Amino acid sequence: MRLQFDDSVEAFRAELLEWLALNRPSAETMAADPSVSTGHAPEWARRWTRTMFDAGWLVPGWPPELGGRNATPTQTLVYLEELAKAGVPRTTNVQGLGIVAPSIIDYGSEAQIRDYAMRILRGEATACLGMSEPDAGSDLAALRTRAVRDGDHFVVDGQKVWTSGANYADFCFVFCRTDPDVPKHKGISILIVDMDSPGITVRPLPEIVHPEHPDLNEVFFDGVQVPADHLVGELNAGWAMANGSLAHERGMVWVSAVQGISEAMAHLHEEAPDRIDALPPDERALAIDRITQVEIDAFAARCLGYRAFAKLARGGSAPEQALMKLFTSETRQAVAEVAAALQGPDALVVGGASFDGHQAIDEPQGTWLEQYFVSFANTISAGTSEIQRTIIAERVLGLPREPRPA
Amino acid sequence: MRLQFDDSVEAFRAELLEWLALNRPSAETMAADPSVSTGHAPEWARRWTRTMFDAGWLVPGWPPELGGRNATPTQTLVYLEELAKAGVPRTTNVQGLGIVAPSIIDYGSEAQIRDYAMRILRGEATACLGMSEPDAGSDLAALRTRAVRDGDHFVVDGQKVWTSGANYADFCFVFCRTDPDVPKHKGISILIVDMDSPGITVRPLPEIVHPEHPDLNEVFFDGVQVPADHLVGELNAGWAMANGSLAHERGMVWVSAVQGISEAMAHLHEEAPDRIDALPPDERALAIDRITQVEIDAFAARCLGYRAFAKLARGGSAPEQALMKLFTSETRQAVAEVAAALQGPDALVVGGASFDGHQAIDEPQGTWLEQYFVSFANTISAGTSEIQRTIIAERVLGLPREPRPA
Amino acid sequence: MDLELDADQLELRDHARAFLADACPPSLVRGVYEGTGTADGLWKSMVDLGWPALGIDVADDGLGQGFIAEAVLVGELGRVVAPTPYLATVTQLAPMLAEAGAHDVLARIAAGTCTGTLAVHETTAKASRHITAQAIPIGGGRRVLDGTKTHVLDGATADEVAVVVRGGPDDERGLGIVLVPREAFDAEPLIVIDPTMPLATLHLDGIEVDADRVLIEPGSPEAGWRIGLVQAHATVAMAISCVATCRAILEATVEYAKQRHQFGRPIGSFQAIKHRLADLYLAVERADALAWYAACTIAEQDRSGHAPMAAHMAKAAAGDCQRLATRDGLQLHGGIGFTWENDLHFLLKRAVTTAFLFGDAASHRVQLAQCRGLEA
Amino acid sequence: MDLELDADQLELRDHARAFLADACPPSLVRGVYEGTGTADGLWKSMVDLGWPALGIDVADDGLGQGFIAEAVLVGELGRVVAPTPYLATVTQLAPMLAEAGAHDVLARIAAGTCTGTLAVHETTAKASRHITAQAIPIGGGRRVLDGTKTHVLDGATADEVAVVVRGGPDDERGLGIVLVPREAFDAEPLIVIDPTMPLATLHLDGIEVDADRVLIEPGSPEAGWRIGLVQAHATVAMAISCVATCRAILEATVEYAKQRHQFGRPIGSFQAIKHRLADLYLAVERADALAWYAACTIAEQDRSGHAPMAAHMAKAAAGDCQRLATRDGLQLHGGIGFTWENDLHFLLKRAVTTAFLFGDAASHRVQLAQCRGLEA
Repeated sequence: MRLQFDDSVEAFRAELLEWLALNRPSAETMAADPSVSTGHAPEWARRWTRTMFDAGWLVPGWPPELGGRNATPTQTLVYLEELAKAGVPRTTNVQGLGIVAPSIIDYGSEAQIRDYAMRILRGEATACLGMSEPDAGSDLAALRTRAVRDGDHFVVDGQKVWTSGANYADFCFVFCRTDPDVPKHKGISILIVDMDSPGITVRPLPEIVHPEHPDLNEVFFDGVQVPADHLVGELNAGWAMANGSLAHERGMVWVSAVQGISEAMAHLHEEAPDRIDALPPDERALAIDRITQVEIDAFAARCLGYRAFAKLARGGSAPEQALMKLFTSETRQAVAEVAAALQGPDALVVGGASFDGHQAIDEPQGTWLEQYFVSFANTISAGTSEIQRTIIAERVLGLPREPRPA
Repeated sequence: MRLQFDDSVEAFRAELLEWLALNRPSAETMAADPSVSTGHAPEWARRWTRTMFDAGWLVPGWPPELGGRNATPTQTLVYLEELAKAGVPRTTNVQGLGIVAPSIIDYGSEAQIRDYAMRILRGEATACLGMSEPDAGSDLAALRTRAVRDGDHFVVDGQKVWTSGANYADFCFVFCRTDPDVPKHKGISILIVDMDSPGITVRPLPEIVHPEHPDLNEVFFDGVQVPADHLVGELNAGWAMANGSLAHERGMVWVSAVQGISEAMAHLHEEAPDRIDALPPDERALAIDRITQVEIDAFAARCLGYRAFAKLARGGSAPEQALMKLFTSETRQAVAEVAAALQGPDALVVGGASFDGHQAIDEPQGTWLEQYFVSFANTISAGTSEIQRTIIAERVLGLPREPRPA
Repeated sequence: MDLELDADQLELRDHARAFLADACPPSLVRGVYEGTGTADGLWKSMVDLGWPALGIDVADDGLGQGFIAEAVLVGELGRVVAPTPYLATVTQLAPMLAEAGAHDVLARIAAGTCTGTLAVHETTAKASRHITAQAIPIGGGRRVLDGTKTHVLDGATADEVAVVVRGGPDDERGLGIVLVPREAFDAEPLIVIDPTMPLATLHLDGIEVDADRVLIEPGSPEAGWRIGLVQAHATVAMAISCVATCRAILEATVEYAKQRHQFGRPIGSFQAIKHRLADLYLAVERADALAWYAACTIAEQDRSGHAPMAAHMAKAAAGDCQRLATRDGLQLHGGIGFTWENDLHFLLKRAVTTAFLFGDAASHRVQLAQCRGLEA
Repeated sequence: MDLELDADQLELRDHARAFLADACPPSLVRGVYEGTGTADGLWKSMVDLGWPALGIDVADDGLGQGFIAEAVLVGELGRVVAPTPYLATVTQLAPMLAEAGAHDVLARIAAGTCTGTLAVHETTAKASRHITAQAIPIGGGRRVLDGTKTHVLDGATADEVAVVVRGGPDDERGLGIVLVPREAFDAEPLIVIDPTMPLATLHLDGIEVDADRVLIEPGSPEAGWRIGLVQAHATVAMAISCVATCRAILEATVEYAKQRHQFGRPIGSFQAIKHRLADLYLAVERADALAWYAACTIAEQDRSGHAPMAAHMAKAAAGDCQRLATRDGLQLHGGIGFTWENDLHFLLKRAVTTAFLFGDAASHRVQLAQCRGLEA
């Protein structure tokens, strides 16, 4: 138990920072052509991905041929922290780089790796993740989108919803039901589907704030023909891969989540003195105390993250990730709520906020009140907070599962 | 919708206050011989019950022959409030007067009314309520204490627990299983059992604070012979009567609960200025705010009570009572918690508190911290707060019941 | 004490609810949000029904039904997020006119030919409850204004604005009220989260008002106290509106929880969801009971000093309730509630707006504590 | 940053846990509660194991294992509500002696022949964190004391008490420390909710101390800062103890929820119970992570000013966690936890005691805000 990293980690950090200073896209470059959806990679983003890939800084923990440098987990942690601190996105296509590419590399064929994963890694393509459905939001086993084998193709029919980035992505990682006759979680497979395939309709779903920049979509599949060799891994083995994919997503998501919280706290601390000064005396201590409460949460999130990381590095498991997902998403929400309350009626005024692009899922846009609303994306998606609590209760605390309904 | 009562209610209040001033037991009388259990009626308490009965002030809503004066519900409300404000208990045997006597009058035989209910009303006997069992705390339908008919007697075997006042009560209103072969809630009956019957063992359960003054007990029934005519109402109709009994308990319980909260708030407001003065400046506003939060709760409890009363008077139902039970018990707990926190480490010092008797279930004894611990009696007993929330969700909001386990 | 509506009030509520179901459907609110429609017709229908006149005294050409009836309508309008000048006109300007005995303008409000609002809040003030705007005497009873007001509800459209001012730069306690017509000042509309509650900043520098527009002379006996009563009135109305919106969120969320299935059962059958909704119900009931208690103190024109305390409790509880309703309403709706296409967000944004205007929960708790003599 | 125990520390923890399971069963705690037994033998065994020496520097005859090892034992003792002088002696007096370079007394502590405590809190102080007790110079480096300390842990039994004082009546900033032996003063034991954490009031008026017992000269350079570091040390230890007790409450409650059946199923299978326990787990983890982070700042003798802030966060989070643990632990145990016969209440009362000593959550949040420059 100690507060400092050892010298080799610090040397790694120094090398990264030096490289970043020379190669990163400037804030002006990014603002001039913002990413308007998590499936959208503007020109600068594509170049930046390629630059990182070539230098082995895209996925440092992977070998050089996959855009990495065989970094240790601790080095990867430092990498993610420093990138977040520098205010430069690792990617604008978070699910492509974070889930789809690793899943294809883990489970896909050589051709799939070459044609899809590597194109994501080189900044040539973006991907979206087709999991949620209208009647299967948090309940993947209930999904209904069907893929029926027909010669050398699958024919896909059905509907996905909440598909981030589908309005811009080049392809979709689609979870489909390929065997309707077995128990619900057993007949699921994953297909790679090109988004320009005939029969796909994408309907953007404007959000509660900033409806002019939709990122979520409904995706309709109507007799979409998908080559049979676009099946990822084994037929009907999608459930196990989903757990693998989610683990990819959740493994170190806390790093950017924690960094997002820190940045939000830094903004709040900037604003706080003037706002507090404007309050009647007896309200000041209350406002300060609310800020202090979230400040403690913010710091606790970082400490918890480091501890979860230490456990993960020693072979720990998913429940720690449930705790981090729950705590960071609720803390981010609380920071926005406290900051909006501090603004009082000024919080209601939203005209002044600019939109600087979907740079990372943990960076809600706009005013504090808008950020508060947007923050629910993180307490709802990828397993609601309610589901995280159930996971913690059952898998960490060992409480009995609910009896099956009669 | 208005804030004042009409003149007839105020005239009733004036008559009561005049009578109380002349007839009530003095604080000194009560303190000299405190009630040490809710089954214990000291000499002054027995006299006081009889005095109220004779004057028609014991149960004002009943006819004169039962200790009342046919008061309206609104008058009864005023009566309960004024009694609580005067700091004089209506009875020390809350469950006897509040549940057992009314239930016997509603469902019992003439002999039962004469020999048991009327003796409670005249201050000649006290009663306890035998519902909870070790494996049937909140779940009455799971009770196991058996009563088997044997000639002109029932033979009772089993165990009750959490039986308030059983260590002093003269008789017990025992819920027993009389038909083991029907669904759980169908085979339950109620027997009146004299506590000096052979085969009864009472084992007091000292509580988390003040273990020297136990009120809760385990009661063991080992082949206890109960005359068959001690069966209350119909055989196997106990479930329906239980709901009746509980309604008796819950109908206007909020009045004394709300008054208890008000008194606790008054104590807190007395202490507050000195305590706040002793705090460092920035902590003062936080302490004040915590007090203000419970003050609002306390006032809300009263408003909610009046509203529930208005609905009850117009034929409303039990769910309003679930809300009052939940809110008043949690508010009383919050007041104690806030007051203890205000005392800081002084809250840990318990030596100075005197014991002034179990005068009412809503008057926790001792220091604020002790009151906090004791307050859980009210969030646990008579249906835990968790059960109240489920009742509200299902009966008020109409949410679907949980599916039955397979 | 009777905190239930009587038969007449219940009938009014049911009538208003039925009328608004037709006259103010979510599509109308959406039109205002998206700039594709207006609610002018709704206001006209309300005027035709005599709603603005309802609570105004008969002597001022009103219907004399009192504040409870007015509050019933405020609640019904809050339920459906109605975009109307009712709240500002009837619960902010009108009580100020009544307190000042301004019969003519009151009669115009009753007739539906005048809308109005109350301008209290100032961004520039060091302390948000401290008033710095001034009305400086310039002879002949006339005054010239100096200052800026902001977050004024309907401030860019109201016909008449009652402005809380001081009598001059050195007049620390001398609060007063002047009435300024729309055409006299610059109003800067603010882009707000809830366009059905339009706010504006009013620039008042150099505006001259005649003696008859000084509704309450700054520094006159009990001026601060009288203005406080009107603020209590407006605050209670805002609390009623907020709680009604929160109840609509609760109802929408309960309905959704009954319909939405996950893991093979309605999500409302999961115990954790049930308990969250039970707690939300409790928060709504708590706030509602306090709001209607406070409404009674307004309706009965309580001048014992209890009305401001009741208003503080009501608005504090409304704020608490909004916090839970917004959070749980949005969270339990899942992704659906997160979309622009769903109507839920109209309710959420209205709830936040009414919770923040006229003081948030913490601010009212502090003021309540001060009434109780507790000050840090 | 690595916030997990290393292999040696884990071994120490497992060893301590196994030892205490035998040496400090609930029956021993019950004996102390009911006045029918003592824990003298437990302390003797701990001394035999070298526990008091564990964290003391080798130069002071200790084992030099540092604060993390010490904190591991504090946590294990907190888990079983052990009634021992460990906390006061090792985490309150010893760090003060180390800061002052008082080798002799430290060596006696390491040898297990001396117990001690730290006296900070004063009831009579206007502000609870303000020190009024004085040590007035009377020549020859000697001082005479004036004042009363209260809520002193083990104050009636400790062999040596380090007292936080001012140098004189006018010396607003001049904090210092004097060391007073047990036989010198009157100690008034307090009857407390948790008799395993005995508190006392110490009457210090007129006690004279020699120059060598002035551990930190009032007004000496950085005296206040150095005393603050020791208070941070003691505060973090109290937080570790509190969180460990809360974790024991969590574990007991989870275990009970698995065993206890109602409505035909274990109550732990009800979702609302699950979510309550998940939230409690989260509160325990949050407090635990902050406590161990703070422990690292103590162990690494951080003098950058971060240790006090870390201590404030740790104790604030411990207090939050205690509030939930006490409430949910007691509530979810139902009637069983309400009885004297069940062991749960030992944990509950210990948790409250450690949460309230050395500052509650609100107090530490205020102090943290002040470190951040936020002051009302």
